[in-house]
Amino acid sequence: MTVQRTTPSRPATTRPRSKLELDQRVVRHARALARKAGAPVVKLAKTHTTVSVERAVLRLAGLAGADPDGIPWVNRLVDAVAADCGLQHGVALPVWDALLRDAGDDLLALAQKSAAGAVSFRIPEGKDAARAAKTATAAVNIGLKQIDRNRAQRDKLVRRLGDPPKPWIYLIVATGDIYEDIPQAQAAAREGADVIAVIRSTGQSLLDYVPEGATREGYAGTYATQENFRLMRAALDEVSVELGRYVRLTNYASGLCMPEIAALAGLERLDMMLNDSMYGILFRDINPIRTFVDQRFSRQVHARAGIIINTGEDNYLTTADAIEAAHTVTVSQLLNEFFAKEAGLEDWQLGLGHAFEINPAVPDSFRLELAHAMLARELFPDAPLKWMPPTKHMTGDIFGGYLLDGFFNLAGALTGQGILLVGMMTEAVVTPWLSDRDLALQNVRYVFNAAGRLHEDFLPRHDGFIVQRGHQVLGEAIELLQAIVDDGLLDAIGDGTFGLMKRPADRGKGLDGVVEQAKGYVNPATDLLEGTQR
Amino acid sequence: MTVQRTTPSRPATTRPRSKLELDQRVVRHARALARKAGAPVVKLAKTHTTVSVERAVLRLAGLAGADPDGIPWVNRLVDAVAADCGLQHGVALPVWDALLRDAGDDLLALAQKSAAGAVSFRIPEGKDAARAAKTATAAVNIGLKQIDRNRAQRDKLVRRLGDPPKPWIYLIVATGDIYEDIPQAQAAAREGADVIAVIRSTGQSLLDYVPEGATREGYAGTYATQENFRLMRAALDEVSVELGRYVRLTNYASGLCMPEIAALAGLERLDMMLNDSMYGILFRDINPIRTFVDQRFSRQVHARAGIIINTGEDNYLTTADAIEAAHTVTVSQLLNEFFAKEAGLEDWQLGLGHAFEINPAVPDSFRLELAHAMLARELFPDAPLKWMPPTKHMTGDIFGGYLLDGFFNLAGALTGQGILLVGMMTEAVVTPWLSDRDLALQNVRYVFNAAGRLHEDFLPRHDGFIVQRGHQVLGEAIELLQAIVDDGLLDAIGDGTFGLMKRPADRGKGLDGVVEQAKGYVNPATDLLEGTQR
Amino acid sequence: MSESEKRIVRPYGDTTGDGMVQLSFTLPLSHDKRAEGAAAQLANKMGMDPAMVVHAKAMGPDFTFFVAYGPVHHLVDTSKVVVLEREYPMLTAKEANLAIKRGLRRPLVVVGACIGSDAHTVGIDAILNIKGFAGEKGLEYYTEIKVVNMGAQVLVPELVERARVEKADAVLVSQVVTQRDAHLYNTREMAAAFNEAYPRGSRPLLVVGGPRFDELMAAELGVDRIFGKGTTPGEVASYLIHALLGAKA
Amino acid sequence: MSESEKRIVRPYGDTTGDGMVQLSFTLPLSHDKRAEGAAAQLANKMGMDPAMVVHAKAMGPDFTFFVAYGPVHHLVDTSKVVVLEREYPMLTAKEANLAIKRGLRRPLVVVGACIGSDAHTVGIDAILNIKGFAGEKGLEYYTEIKVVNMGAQVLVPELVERARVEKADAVLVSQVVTQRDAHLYNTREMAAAFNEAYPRGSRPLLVVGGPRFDELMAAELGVDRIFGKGTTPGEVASYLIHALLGAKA
Ligand code: B12
Ligand code: B12
Ligand SMILES: Cc1ncc(COP(=O)(O)O)c(C=O)c1O
Ligand SMILES: Cc1ncc(COP(=O)(O)O)c(C=O)c1O
Repeated sequence: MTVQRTTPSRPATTRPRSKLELDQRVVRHARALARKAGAPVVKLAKTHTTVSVERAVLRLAGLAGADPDGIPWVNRLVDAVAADCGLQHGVALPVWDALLRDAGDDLLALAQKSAAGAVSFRIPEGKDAARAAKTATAAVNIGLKQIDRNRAQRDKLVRRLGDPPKPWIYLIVATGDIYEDIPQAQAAAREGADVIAVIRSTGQSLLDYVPEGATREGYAGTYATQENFRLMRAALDEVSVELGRYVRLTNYASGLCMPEIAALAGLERLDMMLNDSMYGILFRDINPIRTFVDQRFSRQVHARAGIIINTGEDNYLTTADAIEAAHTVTVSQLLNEFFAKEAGLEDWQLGLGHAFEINPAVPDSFRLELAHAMLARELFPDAPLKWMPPTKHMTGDIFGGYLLDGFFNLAGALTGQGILLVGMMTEAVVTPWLSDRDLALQNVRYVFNAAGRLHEDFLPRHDGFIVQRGHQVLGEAIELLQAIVDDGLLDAIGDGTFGLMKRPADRGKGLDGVVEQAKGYVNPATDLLEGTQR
Repeated sequence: MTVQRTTPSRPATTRPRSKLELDQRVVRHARALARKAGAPVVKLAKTHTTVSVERAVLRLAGLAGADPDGIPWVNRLVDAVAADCGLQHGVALPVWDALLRDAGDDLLALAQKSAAGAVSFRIPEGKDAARAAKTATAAVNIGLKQIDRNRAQRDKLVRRLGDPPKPWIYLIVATGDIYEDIPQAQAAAREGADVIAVIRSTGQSLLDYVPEGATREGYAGTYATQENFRLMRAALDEVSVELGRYVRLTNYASGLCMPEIAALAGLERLDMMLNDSMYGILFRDINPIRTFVDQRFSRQVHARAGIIINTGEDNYLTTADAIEAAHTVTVSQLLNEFFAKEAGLEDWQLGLGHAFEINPAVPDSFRLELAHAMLARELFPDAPLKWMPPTKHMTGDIFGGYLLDGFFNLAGALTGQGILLVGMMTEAVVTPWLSDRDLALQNVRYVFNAAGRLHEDFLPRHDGFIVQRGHQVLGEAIELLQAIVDDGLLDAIGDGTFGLMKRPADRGKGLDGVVEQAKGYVNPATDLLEGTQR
Repeated sequence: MSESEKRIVRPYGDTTGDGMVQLSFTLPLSHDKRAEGAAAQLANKMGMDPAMVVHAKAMGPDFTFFVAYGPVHHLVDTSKVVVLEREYPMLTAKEANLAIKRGLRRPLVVVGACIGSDAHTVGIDAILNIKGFAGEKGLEYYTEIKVVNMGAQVLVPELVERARVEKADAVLVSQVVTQRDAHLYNTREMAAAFNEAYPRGSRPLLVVGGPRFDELMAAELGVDRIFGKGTTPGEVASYLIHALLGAKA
Repeated sequence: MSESEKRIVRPYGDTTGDGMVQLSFTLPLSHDKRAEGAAAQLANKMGMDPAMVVHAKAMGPDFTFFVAYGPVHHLVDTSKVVVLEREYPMLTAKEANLAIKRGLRRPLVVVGACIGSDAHTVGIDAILNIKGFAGEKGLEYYTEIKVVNMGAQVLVPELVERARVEKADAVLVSQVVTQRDAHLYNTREMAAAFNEAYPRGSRPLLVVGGPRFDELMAAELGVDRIFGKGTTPGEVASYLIHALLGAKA
C-alpha cells in the first residue's frame, strides 16, 4: 500500500490564510495607534545624541583599540571632546577639525595625543566646519562601505552554500570563554543549529564601553568584542562550508553600547542581533531616552548591514504572567515594528519575539499558547518571528521539561514560527550541556518530522476557543495602545506597563550620556544612513 | 482580563460529528462483510466444545480447588469423563447423572472419588438425561446468580463512589507476587489510575489449567487465579472507598483457559478482561478452532457479568509495520465487534484495541497516527476503545520515549479515546518502576489539562492528509475483508494475514482439547446464557 | 513504617531494597563498543552493578551520550543527614507586625538587592514585593516593615552605603547566577564589605538567597542566614523577627 | 585526540573534565528536607560532590522521586575496558554460502527457538526470517543454511530432540524477558540439557541472544556465544562459519 510519504518538512512560514479570521481594518487601526504612540519618541531620538552614538561614529571611521588600562580609544576621545566643548554638536566636527589642524595624522594618533592632554577641541565654524564635516563623512563612509561589502559577502555565501529552511534552529553557547565557545558553536552547528547565539557575560550591557580583544572570563556568557565577533564568524564560516549551509551568528546589541555594538556587528558580518527598543529600559534600568536614541541609531546600522533583529517581548513573560500580559507582548511587537520600520528595517529583518511561558498547570494552557502564537503570526505575516521556549515554568523535573519543550516545538510548527529557540530540559538547572543541546535537537526533529505539517490539517474551529482568544488579546492590545497614545509612551513605561517594571524617563543608567543636539549638530553616519548624502 | 478558564477536562468521548467525513454506506458495507466473514466461524463455535468450556461449566456449578499435585478438580473430572465416555455430549449429562446415581453428594466429592478410580461415567438417556440436565442447570444457575449479584454490586459501587471521566487511566502491575502487586496497585490507584491491570506470568496462557490459590512466583507477571482475583478486587474496593471513585480491575482471558478465566472473573467481580477472538491463535499459537470456541463462550460469560472486554489489535503492530498493517487492525476490530455482539456484548463493553506504533522516524508519523486513531473512533463511536502507547519503537532513550508518550497522549486527547494505557519511558528497559508510573501520569495530566479539549478546535481540513489517510485505510480494510469472505477466515489466518503469523486451522496448541458436539450435546451454561432457558 | 525502622534505606525501583537508579552522562569518546564499556565502567565506579547501558548516542565524532540503569549497593543512613531545621516559629503577618511593635517600637528596616552583575530580580521581588510568592504576601505588605528594594546589579559599595543611610536592620541579597561560583564570590565580597564598614557586631543582619545555595554554608560565607529555592516571604519575616528580636519577640 | 591521549577520561557536561552527571532515583521516604538530604547523601556516595538535588517529588506518603546534578570525581580508564571484539571476518551472504559449500560440502543446519515461557519472537525472527533486520536478510535467505525456526515458548527437551533429529550444527536461542534473571536461568538449563544429551564435545554450537545479555557471560552460562541488542543476521552467519569451519572457511 502507498502512503503519501513526502520528505519531512518544516512548516511553511509563508503567509497562511487567516486562521484567526482577523479583521484587517482592526489590524490597520492597531498599527496606526502604534505609530501615534511611537512618533513623539522618534522625535526625541532625532533631537538627541548619546556618548555611544558618537563613539559609534568614530568606530565607523576606523578608530579601534584601547589604552593601556583597556579603556577604548573611542571612549577616551569622546570624553575629551565632551570635556572641551561638549557633545551637543557631535564629535565629528571637533575631531576632524582637530585632524585638519594637524593635531594628528589619524584618529588613533589624535586619540593618543589628546589622552596625553596635548589636544584641545573646538567647534569649527563656517568653512572649517564644512571641511571638517566633509572629511568626517568620507572617513565614516569607509566603514559603511565595509559593512556593505559584508552584506554582499553574506548574500553570496547564502547563495553559494544555501539557506536552511524555516524555522531556523537557534542555539545558544555561553561558556564565558571564546575559545570554548568556538568548538561548542561548531558542534552545535554540526548537530543542526542554523543560528548560533553567543550570550554575553552578565553585566556587559551595563558597561559604558565595549571591551577589547579575545576574552576568556565572562560570567554565564562571553563578552561581546569586535575580536570575539571576528573569531566566531570565521569559525562559523568554516563549518558553513563543511555543512553546505550558511550558519548565522547572533549577538546582543541592547544595552548601554547599542550603537557601537551594532557598528561592530556590521563590520564583522554578524547576521542577527538582539535589539529591542525597550529591553534596556525595562530589564537593565537604562534611561529611557538614552535607549530610544541608541536603538534608533543601532537599527539604522542594522538596516544597512542587512542584519535581522530579534526583539525581547519574551522577557516580559518571565516577570509578568503570560496570560494577563499577553496583550503587552502584542503592543510591544507593534511598537518594535514601528520603530524598526522608521529606522529603515524591512519586514524580513523583524525577528519579533514572543514566548511559550504560560503556566503549564493552567487549564487549556496549550490552546492559549496556540492562540497567542497564531495572533503574532497573523499580525506580522512577513516577519520571521522569534519563538522562545518555556523558561520560567521549567523546573528540576527534566522529564516534564523535555515534554513541555516538545509542546513548545509543536506550537511553533502549528503556527509557522520563523526562528525557533531550542528549549533545554535543564533550563532551571544549568547553562546547557552538550547533551542537553543534542537531546533538544532530537526533540525538535521528532516534532517537526512527525507533525511539521499538521498545520495543513489544522483549521481552528470558526469562533472556537482559539479564535476567540486571539481576538480577545488583540482587543486588549488596542485598548492599551489607546491608553499609551493618551498618556504618552514614556509615562506608560514609567508606570510599569511592560513586564511590571516602572522606569521613569528622568532616571536610569546612562542618563548622563544623553545630550540634546544643538543647532548645527553634525553626525555624518546618520546623514549617510538616512541617505541625506552618499 | 478574563480568559474562559474552565476546569481541566478530558476530551469528550461522546459521539463527535464525523471529522473524517466517512460515508455511512461504506461503513455499513464494511460491517456486513465482517458479519459474512465471521458467520462460518460462529457456526463452528456453536457445533464444538472444548475441555476448557466444559471445565468452565463445572466451575460455574461451584467446583473449585485442586488435588494434592495442584491439578484443579475441574481438570481431573473433565479428563475422567472424557476417558469414560468422551466430551461430545458435554460433561453436564454424565457428571450430574453420576451425582444422581449417588456417586457422590457434591461435585468435589464426585471428583475426588473419580480420581480414586471409583466412578465410571455414562451418557444418560431419556428420563435420566432430562433429570441430569435439569439438576445441572440448577447447579450452574447458582454460579450465574453469583455473577449477577456481582454485576449489581459493581453498579451500586459505581453509583455510590462515582465513575471517573473518560478516558480511564489504565496502569499495569507486574511484580509476579500478588502480595507485592497489591500495594503497588493501591499506590497506582492513589496516583490516579482508574483501571489496574495485573499482567499474567509469562507462559500461563499456555497452561491448560488455571492455577489455584494466592501465588508469589510469576515471571514478568502474576498468575491469574481465583484467589488472586479475590485478593486484588478486595484491595481495590478498599482504595476505591478511600479515593471516592470506583477503581476497575483487569486481567487476561485469552489463552487456553479463556472460558474458565472468564467464569472466575465474573465470580470475583473483575471489571475488564483482555479478550481477543484471535490473539491466542496469532500470538500464542493456540489452535484456531479451540480459540474460536473458547472465545465465544467466554464472551457470553463476560456479557452476563457486565465486563468490558479489551481486544488485542495493538499486538499486531508490534510484529507488523503500523502503516502497512493499519487496515488489518481495522479488519480485526470489525471482526472482534461482530463476534462480541454475536456473543451478547454491547457497544459500551467493547474496548477495541489499537496502538500508537508507527515508527517515529517516518515523516508525518503523528498525522498518520491521528488519522488511524480517528478512524477507529468514528467507526465505533459508542465503544470505549483501548488506546495503547508506543512500545516497539521505544528505546533506551528515555527522554525521547517520554516525549513520544506525550504525543501518544495528545493523539488520544484529539481523538477521544476511552481507555488510555499509560506509556512508560522505560518501556524498552525494565518493567515499570514506581517513578516511571508517576512520571507517566504527570505526562498524561499535562497533556489532558493543557490540550484535552483541543479536539474542539481541531477540524481536520476537508480532504486534507488526515481525512484522505482515514479513507485510504478504510478502503484497504474493505478489500481485505472481501478477500477474507472469499477465502474464509480460517484460511486467511493460515496465510498470515494478521500480525504476519501463519496459523493453519489443523495445528496449534490445545487442538486435542477440541471436540465436535454430538447430537444431544448439553451445556446448561450456554443454554442459560443464551436465554433458551432461565 | 516508623522513622527508626527505615533509618537505613536503599533506592527503590519496583521492589523494596532493589537499589535501582537511573544515570545519564556524556563521555568524550567516539561511539563504539569500547565507549559503551567505558560507560559501564563509570557506572560501576559509581556503585552500580550490574550496570545496564541501555542507550548510547554519538554526538559528533568526539562525544557519546549514555543512559544507564541498574542497582547501586550504597546504603543511605537517614540518621546521618544534616539539615537546617527551621529554628524559629512561623508567624502570620499580623503576629509579625505585633512582635515588631512590641520588641522594636519602630518599623523594622530591610534593604534588598540583587548584587554583582546578577539581574535576576524575580526571586528577591517575590520576597519583598506586596505581590509575594506562593500565595504569601511579600514583606512590603507588613505594616511594621520598611522595605527598600534596590533592584538588580547593585554594586556592593552602593548597597553598604544605602544600608547605612536607611539604618537597615537587615540586608537581603539575591544571587541566582551560579556559573563559576559567582554567587559564592559575590556573597563573600558583600559580607566582607559590611564587616569592613561597620564596627564589630553592629552590622545589620545579612541574609542571602537563591535557588542554588546550600543553606548550610552561611557561616562559611560570612552571612547570618541563607534561603534556598521555594522560600516564602513568611519564612523570611519570621526568621528576621526571631533573629533580630529573639526572646523579646 | 589520539586514543592514548584520552586513555583517562571524565564525564563531560559543558567543559572538558567537569565530570558532570545526571542522576534520578526514588527513596522510600516521605518528602521533606531530611529526605532531600538523604538524596544528596546517596549522590555523594556515588561520587557526586557537590550534589545539586534539583527536583524532589512526593509519590504518595512513603516515597519521593529525586533528580540530582553534579560532578563525579571518578576517572574512566579506557585501557581497562574489556569488550568482546569481533574475532571473525564479516562475510556477505555470497561469501558465506561459498565458505559453507567449500568447508562443509552440505547445508549448515540451524535450529532456532524462544525457550521457556518467553514469547518474544521478533528478535529471533529478525535473525532467522528472510525479512531480516536493519536491511540485512535473515539466515533463511542463505542458500547454504537450513533454518528450522521452532518459534515461541519451546520447552528445552523439545528443542534438544529437534536439534538431534535435524542434526543441527548450531542451536540459536532467544531470551528477551529478564525479570528474575529468567534469561540466565533458562540459558543454563538449556546448556546443561545439551551437554547431558550429547557425548562430550559433540553437541551443536550453542548461541543465545537478547537485548539484555552481557556478551561476556558466554562461558559462565555454558554456551559458545552471546549476541546482544542490535545484532544483525550477517554477524551471526559470519560467526557461525568462523566457529564451525574455522580455518577451513
Ligand atoms: C526569569 C529568568 C531570566 C530573566 C530575569 C528577569 C528578571 N527581572 O528577573 C531574564 C530573561 C532577564 C534572564 C536573563 C538571563 N539569565 Co536567566 N533565567 C530566568 C529563569 C527562567 C527564571 C528565574 C526566576 O525568575 N525564577 C523564579 C524565582 C521566584 O525563583 P528564585 O529566583 O529561585 O527565587 C526564589 C528562591 O531562590 C528564593 N530567593 C531568591 N533570591 C532570594 C533572596 C533572598 C534574600 C531570599 C530570602 C530568598 C531568595 O526565594 C524566591 C522565591 O521562592 C531561570 C531558569 C529557571 N527556570 O529557573 C533562568 C536562569 C536563572 N538564567 C540564567 C542565565 C545564565 C541568564 C543570562 C545570563 C543569559 C540567559 N541564559 O538568559 C541572562 C543575564 C541575566 C543577568 N545579567 O543576570 C541561568 C543561570 C545559570 C546559572 N545557574 O548560573 C538560568 C538558570 C537559565 C539557564 N539554565 O541558563 N533570565
Ligand atoms: C514486541 C513486544 C511484545 C510482543 C511480542 C510479540 C512477538 N511475537 O515477539 C507482545 C505484545 C506479545 C509482548 C508480550 C509481553 N511482553 Co513484551 N515487549 C515487546 C517490545 C515492545 C519489543 C520487543 C521487540 O520486538 N524488540 C525488537 C527486536 C528486534 O529486538 P530484540 O528482541 O532485542 O532482538 C534483537 C537482539 O536482542 C538480538 N537477538 C534477540 N534474540 C536473539 C537470539 C539470537 C540467537 C541472536 C543471535 C540474537 C538475538 O537480535 C535481534 C535483532 O537485533 C518490548 C519493549 C521494547 N521496546 O523493547 C517489550 C518487552 C520485551 N516485553 C516485556 C514483557 C514483560 C512482556 C509481557 C510479559 C507482558 C507485557 N509487559 O506486555 C508479555 C508476555 C510475553 C511473553 N510471554 O514472553 C518486557 C520485558 C521486561 C524484562 N526485561 O523482563 C519488555 C521489555 C517491555 C517492558 N518494559 O515491560 N511483548
Ligand atoms: C532583546 C534583548 N537584548 C539583550 C538581551 C541580553 O541582555 P543582557 O546581556 O543585559 O542580559 C536579551 C536577553 O534575553 C534580550 O532579549
Ligand atoms: C488480547 C490479549 N490477551 C492476552 C494478552 C496477554 O497474553 P499472555 O498472557 O499470553 O502474554 C494480551 C497481551 O498483550 C492481549 O493483548
